[in-house]
Amino acid sequence: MSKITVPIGPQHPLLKEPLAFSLTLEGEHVIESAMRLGYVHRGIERLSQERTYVQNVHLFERVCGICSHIHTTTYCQGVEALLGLEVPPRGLYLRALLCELERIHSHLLWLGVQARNIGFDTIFMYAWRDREIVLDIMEDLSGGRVSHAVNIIGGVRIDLTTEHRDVILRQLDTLEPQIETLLDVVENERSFQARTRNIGVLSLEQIRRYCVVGPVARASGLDMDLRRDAPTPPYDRLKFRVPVRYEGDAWARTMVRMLETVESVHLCRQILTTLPDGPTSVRAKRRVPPGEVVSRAEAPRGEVIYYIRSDGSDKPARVKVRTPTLTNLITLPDQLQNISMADVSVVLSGVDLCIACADR
Amino acid sequence: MLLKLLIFPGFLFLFLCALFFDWVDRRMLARFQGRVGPPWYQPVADLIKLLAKEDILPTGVNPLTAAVLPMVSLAAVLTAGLYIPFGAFSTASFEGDLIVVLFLLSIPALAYFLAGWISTGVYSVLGGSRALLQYFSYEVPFLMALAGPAILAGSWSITHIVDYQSQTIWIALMQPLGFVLAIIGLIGKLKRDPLDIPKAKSEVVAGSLTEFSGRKLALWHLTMNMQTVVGIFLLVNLFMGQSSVFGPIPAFLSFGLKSVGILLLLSTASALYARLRIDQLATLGWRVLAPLALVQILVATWIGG
Amino acid sequence: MASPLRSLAYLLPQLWRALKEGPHTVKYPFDPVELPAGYRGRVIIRAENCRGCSMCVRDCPAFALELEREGRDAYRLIYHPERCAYCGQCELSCNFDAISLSNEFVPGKPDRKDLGVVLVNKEG
Amino acid sequence: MKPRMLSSTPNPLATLTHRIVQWARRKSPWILHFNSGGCNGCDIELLDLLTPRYDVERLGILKEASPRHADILLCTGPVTRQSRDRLLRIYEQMPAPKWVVSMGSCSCSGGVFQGGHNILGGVDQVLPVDMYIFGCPCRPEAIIDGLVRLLEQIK
Repeated sequence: MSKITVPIGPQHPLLKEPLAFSLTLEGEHVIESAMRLGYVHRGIERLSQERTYVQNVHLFERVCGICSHIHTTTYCQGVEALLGLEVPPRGLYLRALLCELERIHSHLLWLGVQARNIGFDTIFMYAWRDREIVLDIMEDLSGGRVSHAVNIIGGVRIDLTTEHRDVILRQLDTLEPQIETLLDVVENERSFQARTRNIGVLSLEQIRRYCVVGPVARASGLDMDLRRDAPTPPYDRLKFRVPVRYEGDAWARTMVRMLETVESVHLCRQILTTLPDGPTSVRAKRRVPPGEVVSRAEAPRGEVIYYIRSDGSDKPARVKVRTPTLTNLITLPDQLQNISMADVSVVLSGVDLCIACADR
Repeated sequence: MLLKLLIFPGFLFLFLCALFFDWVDRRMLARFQGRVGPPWYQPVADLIKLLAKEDILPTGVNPLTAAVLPMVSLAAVLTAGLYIPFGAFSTASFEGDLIVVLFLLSIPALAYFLAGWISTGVYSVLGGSRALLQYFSYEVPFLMALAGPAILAGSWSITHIVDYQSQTIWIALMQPLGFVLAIIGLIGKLKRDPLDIPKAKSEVVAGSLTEFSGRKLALWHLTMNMQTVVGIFLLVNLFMGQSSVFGPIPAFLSFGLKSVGILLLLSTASALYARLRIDQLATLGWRVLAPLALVQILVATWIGG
Repeated sequence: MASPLRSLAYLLPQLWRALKEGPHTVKYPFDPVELPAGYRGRVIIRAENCRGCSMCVRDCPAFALELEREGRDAYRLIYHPERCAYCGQCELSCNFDAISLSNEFVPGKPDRKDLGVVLVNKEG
Repeated sequence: MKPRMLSSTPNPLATLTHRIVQWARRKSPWILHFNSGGCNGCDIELLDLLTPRYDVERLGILKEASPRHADILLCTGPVTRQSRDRLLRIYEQMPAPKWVVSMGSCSCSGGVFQGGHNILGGVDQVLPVDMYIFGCPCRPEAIIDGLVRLLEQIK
């Protein structure tokens, strides 16, 4: 059979972002794949050296539009450590609340994209319909549906009243059964399973070799979660499970993400009910004393790392961002071997690609 | 006769039905998904807009073939539509017209494959070859399922099969298995969700039609919609025939209602399932549907004979 | 695992529910929209509070604010909605409660020319 | 060749056809989305338009996959050096009449990424833009508003 080369991307309905794949097919069978990144490279790390620490909060918010809050959280954490600032507990709790809301939003979004890629538009619509509740909560809290601009160096700039808290709790109550319905469908629906089971299998050994993080790693049996293993303040007082599955295929990744979503709803409830009183932020100096710091946090897609070096001015000397997508991308050539052309979409969306994160 | 051919139940009527069915389908799907859906004039607007758009052909494509293919398939579907009685109205009917209709209805699938094959784009070629593979998977069970009513009625004329049902009950009730198989086959034939493998957006962009634009795309869309109408009318005639107790006007109405009913069934199916992979469809077609259809035919022969 | 027959039409109850509940769609282009009070939209100013200290200009991450000084006290503060990141940093940086974000979005424009809005124009 | 004479009174049939066609164009805009380097924020808000809350199919808007089927090119994000050629190629593949909508601050001017070493600026550095939609990211309402404004221009 003759070989043909199929380009996927930079403009392809499968990808919301430009990423180019060149697949060599034999019939419907993928035998080789080559990846090309860099279409979304905006030079954020370079730009951040020319801007002040305050401006950089908003720059790093735009590393990725889906997990924008966790990027600023990690960045602010790092700068606060350099400054030696003690963020008030209420600020930390509110930060964590938005992190968890963002996780729900990101995972529901991902479920929708995955379902759309396998031609299951109904689940796409239902997942995104339920996601709107989270977006409403976030918009009421922060004033933005997708970019929240909540974090400032030294805390958060939002606060919430008791009435507002009760409203959010009620919204979460309507959200939870809907998420559980989706979880139930993912677990039992036959055509969904037919398309995702045994696709893109990654073994635990491969996971360790490629340093894969996040739900992809947890779906292959690697029990790690930064929120539990190296907890930053609010998380050390909260109780939650870390869902782990051992199949390592696209279906297990779906399950892990959906179970995490349910966990995140519980976390949001805990945060809201145990919210401490007090101020939400402290004033930060504009100039940061010289030093360097590594700041980590668990993003919806896995561990995100910020390395910040300061030379004493009001602009960072170097910021290095390592996003989870970049490490997870490396597994794609392995996963794309010996599969059908139709499964490429499942594999690509299975690792929850965020090219904007990877390219920066 | 010319009036019959052009207006009712001929071209114009089929055309209006195609637009109406397209709208009902999209609207129902939207409602299932908790959306509003398009307004009633949407298919008309889409069609006019596409007709008025620039018609680009990529280099390397034979312009004549590209222009002829959608016309041939549209003509085939229209001709097939002429032989299918609508309620009590039929334009032409003769012994063996069911076979002619089935033959004519398979032409669009082959034209679709050719349209992909002549295009220079990779996605078109992929979509075309997928269309051919899909054709081989659904066509055999579909034909065998449609043979059930013919064997039962002892005639290959659609009118006779309808008449046979007016004396007894719907064949769908006598052969429920055959009816389900025919519906699955029809979904495959129309390339609808969940068997829209040749034009799966996330895999092959738009299949064979990726490189077509403007008028040709409009013709292709029209062909697909007409095919939906003709296919549904065919199934209604074969499986849910008209009882002659009522006068001609209720026949007209009940036929329309039954057609819309089958359309809703198709919409539900597309909301209910994820798209199958092409190898899964082939497995389904040859390992499940074809044997079942065979059993169905054997039973029908045993009863009918 | 659900029973085989049920798993063939697993979503059917959900479809029925969606039909019963009806669409969840807003009527936006036909009905006006009401955005939440805290929504970060167009930048507005209370001109009487502005002192031209340029703190907002300094902190703006997208260079959407420009201060043109024409003398000791004469200055113009210009706002470019096409550059704005709608982050609200200017509101946060302002010490005089002058600049803030309204809760309406900027409507689309067919042309990029003349987009700059003069927020404050103080003479002498 | 002799130039065709233009009649002083327009042909009523031609006017009618023209009006019908323009009506169809207003009622059935199919969009093609291209992210030329954005952060995903606008992209998910655009995808949000298809979903139950904003369902733009009620306005006839469909998100198409192939440039050959689309009427409106919706660009999000600033134009990076690498995606510039691709953006041009996609625009050239679209059949006329076609419109370009630039969506989001980055796409209008470069936004927070202005001055980046890999950023060429807004989409209007590469393509003629017919409508600018502001926001970072744009609200779905703002996108609908912008698209409706664009469609109102088609007369």
